[in-house]
Amino acid sequence: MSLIDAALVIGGIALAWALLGNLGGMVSFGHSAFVGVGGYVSALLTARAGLPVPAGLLLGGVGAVLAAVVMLPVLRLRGPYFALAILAYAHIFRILATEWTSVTGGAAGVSGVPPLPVIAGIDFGGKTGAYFVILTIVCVFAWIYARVSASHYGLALRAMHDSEDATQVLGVNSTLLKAAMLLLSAFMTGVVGAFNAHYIGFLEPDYAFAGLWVTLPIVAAIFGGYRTIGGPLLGAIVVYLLDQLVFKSLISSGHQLILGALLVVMIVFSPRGLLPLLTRRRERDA
Amino acid sequence: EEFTVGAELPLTGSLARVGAGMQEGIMVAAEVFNRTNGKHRMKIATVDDESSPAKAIAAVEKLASDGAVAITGGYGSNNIAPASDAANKLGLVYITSGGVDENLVTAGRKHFFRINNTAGYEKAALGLFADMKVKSVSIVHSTKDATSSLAQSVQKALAAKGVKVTSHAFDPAMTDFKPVINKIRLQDRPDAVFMVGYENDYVGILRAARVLKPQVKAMVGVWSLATPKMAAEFPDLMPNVYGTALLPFPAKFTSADGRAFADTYKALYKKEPDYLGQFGYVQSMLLFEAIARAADKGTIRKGGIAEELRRTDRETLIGRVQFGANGDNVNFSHRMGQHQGKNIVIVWPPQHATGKMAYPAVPW
Amino acid sequence: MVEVDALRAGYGAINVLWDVSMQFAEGRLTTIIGPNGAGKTTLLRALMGLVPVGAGAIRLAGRNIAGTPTWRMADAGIAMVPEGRMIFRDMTVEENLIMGAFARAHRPHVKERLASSYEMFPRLAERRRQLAGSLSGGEAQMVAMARALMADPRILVVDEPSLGLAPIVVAELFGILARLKAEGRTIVLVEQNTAQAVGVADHVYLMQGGRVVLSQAATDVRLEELHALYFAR
Amino acid sequence: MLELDNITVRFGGLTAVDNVSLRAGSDDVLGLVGPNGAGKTTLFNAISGLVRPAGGAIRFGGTNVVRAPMFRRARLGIGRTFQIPQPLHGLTVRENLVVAQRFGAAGWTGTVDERRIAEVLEFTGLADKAERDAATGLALTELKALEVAKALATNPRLLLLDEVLAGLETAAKRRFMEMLKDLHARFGVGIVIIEHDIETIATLCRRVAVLNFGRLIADGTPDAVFRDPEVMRSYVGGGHG
Amino acid sequence: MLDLILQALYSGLLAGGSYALIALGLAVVFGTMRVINLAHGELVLLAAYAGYTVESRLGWSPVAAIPLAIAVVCLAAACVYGVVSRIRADREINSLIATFGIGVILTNTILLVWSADVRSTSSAWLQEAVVMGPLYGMRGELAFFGVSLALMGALWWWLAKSWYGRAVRAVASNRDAAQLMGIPPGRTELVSFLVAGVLAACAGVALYSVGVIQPALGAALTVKAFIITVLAGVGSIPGVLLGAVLLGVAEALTVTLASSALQELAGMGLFLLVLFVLPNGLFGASRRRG
Ligand SMILES: Nc1ncnc2c1ncn2[C@@H]1O[C@H](COP(=O)(O)OP(=O)(O)OP(=O)(O)O)[C@@H](O)[C@H]1O
Ligand SMILES: Nc1ncnc2c1ncn2[C@@H]1O[C@H](COP(=O)(O)OP(=O)(O)OP(=O)(O)O)[C@@H](O)[C@H]1O
Ligand SMILES: [Mg+2]
Ligand SMILES: [Mg+2]
Repeated sequence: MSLIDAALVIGGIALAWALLGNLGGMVSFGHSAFVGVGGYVSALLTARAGLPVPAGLLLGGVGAVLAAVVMLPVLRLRGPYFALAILAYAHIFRILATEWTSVTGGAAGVSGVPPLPVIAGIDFGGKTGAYFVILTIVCVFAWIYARVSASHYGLALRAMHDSEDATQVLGVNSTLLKAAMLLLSAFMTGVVGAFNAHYIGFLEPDYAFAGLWVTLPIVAAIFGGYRTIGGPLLGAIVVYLLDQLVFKSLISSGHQLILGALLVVMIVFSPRGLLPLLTRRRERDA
Repeated sequence: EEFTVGAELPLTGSLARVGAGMQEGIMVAAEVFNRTNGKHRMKIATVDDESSPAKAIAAVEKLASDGAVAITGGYGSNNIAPASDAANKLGLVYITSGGVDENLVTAGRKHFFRINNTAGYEKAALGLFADMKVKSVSIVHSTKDATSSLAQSVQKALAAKGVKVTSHAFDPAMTDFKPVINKIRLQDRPDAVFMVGYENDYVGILRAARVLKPQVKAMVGVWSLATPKMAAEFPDLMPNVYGTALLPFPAKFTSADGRAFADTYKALYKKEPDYLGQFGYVQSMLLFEAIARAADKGTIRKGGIAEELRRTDRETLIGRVQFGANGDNVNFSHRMGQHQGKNIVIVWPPQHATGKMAYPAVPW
Repeated sequence: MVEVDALRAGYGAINVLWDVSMQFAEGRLTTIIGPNGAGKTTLLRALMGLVPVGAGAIRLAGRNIAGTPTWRMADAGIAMVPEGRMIFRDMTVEENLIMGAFARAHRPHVKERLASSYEMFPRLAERRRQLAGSLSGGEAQMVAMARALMADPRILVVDEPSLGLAPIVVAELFGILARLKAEGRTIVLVEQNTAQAVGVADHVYLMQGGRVVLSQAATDVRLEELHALYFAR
Repeated sequence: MLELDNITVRFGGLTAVDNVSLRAGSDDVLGLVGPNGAGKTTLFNAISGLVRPAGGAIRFGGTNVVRAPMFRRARLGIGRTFQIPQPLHGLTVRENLVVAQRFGAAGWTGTVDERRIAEVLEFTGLADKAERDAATGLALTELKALEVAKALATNPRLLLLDEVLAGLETAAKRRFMEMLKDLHARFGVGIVIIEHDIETIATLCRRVAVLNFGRLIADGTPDAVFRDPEVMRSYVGGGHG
Repeated sequence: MLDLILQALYSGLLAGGSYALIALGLAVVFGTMRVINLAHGELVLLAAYAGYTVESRLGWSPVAAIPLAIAVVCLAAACVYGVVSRIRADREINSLIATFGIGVILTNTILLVWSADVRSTSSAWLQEAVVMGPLYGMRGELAFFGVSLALMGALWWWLAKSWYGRAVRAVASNRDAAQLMGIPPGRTELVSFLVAGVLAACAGVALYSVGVIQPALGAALTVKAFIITVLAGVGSIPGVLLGAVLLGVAEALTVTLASSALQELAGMGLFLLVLFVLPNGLFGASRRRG
């Protein structure tokens, strides 16, 4: 069960990442910044200031949005420049979390992060309860994503990828749209990061801002097909479970090797991901 | 009767090296235990936690569902905390030597045990400095959790004794230490440099120091420095360097336990045992014995293992072990060794010393 | 010299050319005209191997070259001035021109040919160190033309060279084409500027809807007739 | 409606547009001609906001827009085409127009006028290609038609057309010109058009402005301008007139 | 104080030389194919382990491992190209992911073959101090600084002046047009990968000779190389040198004047600063719009 929970956490981040990547046309290497900030904000507010955990989750998202506001200048950059600039921010946030000892507890981290509460007799801190919480979060996000994607804003966002000037002269305020996407994606990631902090019950800079928080979701999103909404989620679950249950038992130290190989094979033979591959099969069969 | 004992360890990721070292010790312990204890057998089930907290939780749960009666292993306080939490919830004993963070033992986990702690390292370092009678120390430490907390407490203790201390924290990504050493050389001018980091950090610091040759009298480090491996691989960096060491090298395993460990280790892994293996061995052996005793009393499923562990009082490769109410080893105090030629000589505490310390002396 | 035989080609599922047959005689200038979307560009691209050939043959001196990779065309002495200014945007004007003489045989002649290019298009000489990507539309078109000439091609394939050029340069361009023909080169020219194209041509093909609808010696062509054919869709 | 006062644009050491002042009203069909590299496209870029002039003022409908971002100018009613067509990638032809309609004409909020889109598609002859992928499924001339269509879909008050007629067959060109005249007459859209074909300019425009080396060297009726000796020498060449 | 600053500048300069060497291969492939090879750091690391193997098995100086390293790394680079060239759609992002996958494969292969132990050269010659007045350096650092400069010069010449180098840039700029010039695009791109491989091989041996390696290092190397490439501006070789030295000096000065814990912060801050002031990097050209 905790595997599924962890997979859904990855899936939630992958979804937020894909929202920015697919709609905003921005590949981010720095989503770990939002995971970390979201986690820290929620953990500190609940553990130190005694706020209730559900409020912490939301405020974690808000914290990530504030972090994203600081990052707004990166919107002037494109492609790899953007990807890397945002990664630089992630590193900076990590260093801040390490050095700002009085607030964050420094490298020792924050321990005793309160678990999700018991409400109406249901223990949301337990495996099953947490499962429903993260599942709900992810579903709500997927719904938001679908709504944005289907709207005209989604259309304009897609158009901007390769032809930003061309969209602007048509009256699209691309900077505002991109900023909105970045903030939305940051919010989603922050909430998931906050959830994870309460789920694990412990945070420290190296973990909260780990590169893992961006690589694994990217792999998942690409694997499932990041241009679809279900893709990142499906990708996260498949990748995570395959890796943890199958590959791990094949080679114990170095099982990511298979993951890497799978990724390469996938990109070469079905670059649009798993989900389109499956639906295409079905279409052909029908 | 056969029992499955879970080993939750980082075999990949940033902690892969230390994880593998501890695993060797665990395997040796199982081997030795199974050979000598006619009655019970221990089967080790290993799950890689990939140096990640979430996976450490999953690993513990997987081990529990596979029927493990207790968990040994764990590396890095950030992984151990959530993993031992999970074990605690499942009512499983979790024993480790991989995390020295104070919070691990103050969070009230009833089934948590560890055989080492910051205090033990601190004692050793302070003892050594006191014996050397140094007047000033420059501390160079990684900003990681274990290293910075150890560095801070040593700094406080030294300052309290009137030693002049300066401290330089560095990011784990740091590779070129020349600017730091140069600062030490020209500004701090200490009697000794205290390095708190990991192997790669030591190599970088010592290499920079070898180039800049600061006027210090000793280079002192902590874990994974005074090891035969370092001596073999970096013959020109290690001479006269101090570090924590459990045993001298060439090892003189005098106790029966020590000989059993060393022989089995060599048979299994075809190399000299290191401190990681020793810690892994000790923690696992104590656990196995507790399991065996609990099994005899039929209290395995009734929290008997934790109870038996709390009764532990025995001389081990790392000295006498007794667990306090919070699961911490109350007696833990490390020893300091010094690279002398190809050998490692224990120079502190005096009662365990195998030779005289060369002081003042530096590698260059 | 070059013969296109019952050629079919297109883009993926969309077929554009339907059994097109043409002959480009040695030392002559053949012009292909036709309304937009007739498939002229597609034909030239197929000739150069930039669009895969579905069926039919392209013969160069009797040998079928359909399916030959594009980059071998340069060795065969064929150069193209592509439509839509396919220049090297990240290289300077001069480097663009130098690339035109990439084939080993031409490398020793780079200097003299550069000089004659600059003589042909003085505007480019002013802009030689500028990145080609920042050129104006017309300047880029000049680069494409001059670059093709750097290879001193036996066969020159030109797709709408006058597009975006100022009238004064267009006049010069047709002068250049006439001179190239006089030097004995084989030229295939696609142009919308019908009057001027027919003026320099020896032979005229009219394409429509991916088919050849007229093939005439240039001297027999009457422009009004041609335009009437255009409208008869 | 559009007033340019002393506009200068520089790229490094190069002055691409040099102190140009020009007016264009909603009743104008203004031809902009000049040798290659004279700065015509750059002038368009300055008006629509792609490059920032080093000096001068751009007023549109009375307000100075020289600091306004591109999208705001578009919503004020400046529509433009690109010399090298820039379709919106990854969108179909119709979706291209939807974006233009939705954001250019209606602003940040509002609905899409489907009738207008159908009309524009019809107008530009793209109706049967509406569902094709704009970036990969069109020939060059179709891309140019799409450029015009996108600009039209934003309901502009002033259209800046950069060589949209170049490369069109004679018949298509004629049809296009009719369309432009119609647009001008019916919707009162002012038009500034860059074109190298003198005949086209002469039939379409009532006024012609000529740029050379970034400077405005003539502004007047086609007849007068194309007889100007400096224009003849720098632009038209000996063969004409 | 002056001594401290001088030494910091000097250390930064030397560090910059090795950073540049690491970044160069990435910059070549990025500049020529617009592909960011996220496995580049692992290629460098592979070469470093080749150096280790030669030193520990044969007892030779790691410098002697360069031919072996070149062979191994070029083979790996060719494989990377084999994968990248098969990517048709969305090349920019898909190649990012594919090379990331290859990086994971390489990291784990290194882990399996060489174990997670920390390695560094034991060659005393390379580690000998070279003292010039108040300035201290290591012989290995100085040697590879020279190598780095030489390789950079050669590379600059190759890309700017040689036919093959120009062809590489032409293919990057416009594949179809390059074919029309008679340039075989596939072979040309492969060459750029191989050149990157040679550079990575030298960088790896240098890394092993003056630094400390472990299997997890690859990703960090890639990031550093990437930062420098972006600082430099796409495809600019002098930019790589300047960017690398700037980074090295900024790091060293931060350690000297502030705290060594802020070293990475300084690098990242410098990176963002340059990007915001010069979005195309130090040497990048801005593109025409419209
Ligand atoms: N990349 C493409 N994908 C799909 N269809 C295409 C593509 N390029 C061109 N077409 C179609 O092929 C047909 C012929 O196009 P082509 O460019 O060959 O015409 P042309 O005769 O050169 O016209 P023009 O005078 O406009 O240049 C057109 O109907 C066009 O829509
Ligand atoms: N970004 C830029 N950097 C440097 N020079 C530029 C840039 N953009 C344009 N130029 C130069 O400015 C001059 C004017 O260019 P512009 O595109 O305005 O010419 P144009 O009048 O539209 O010409 P054409 O009729 O050939 O399209 C040209 O010489 C061009 O090379
Ligand atoms: Mg055409
Ligand atoms: Mg122009």
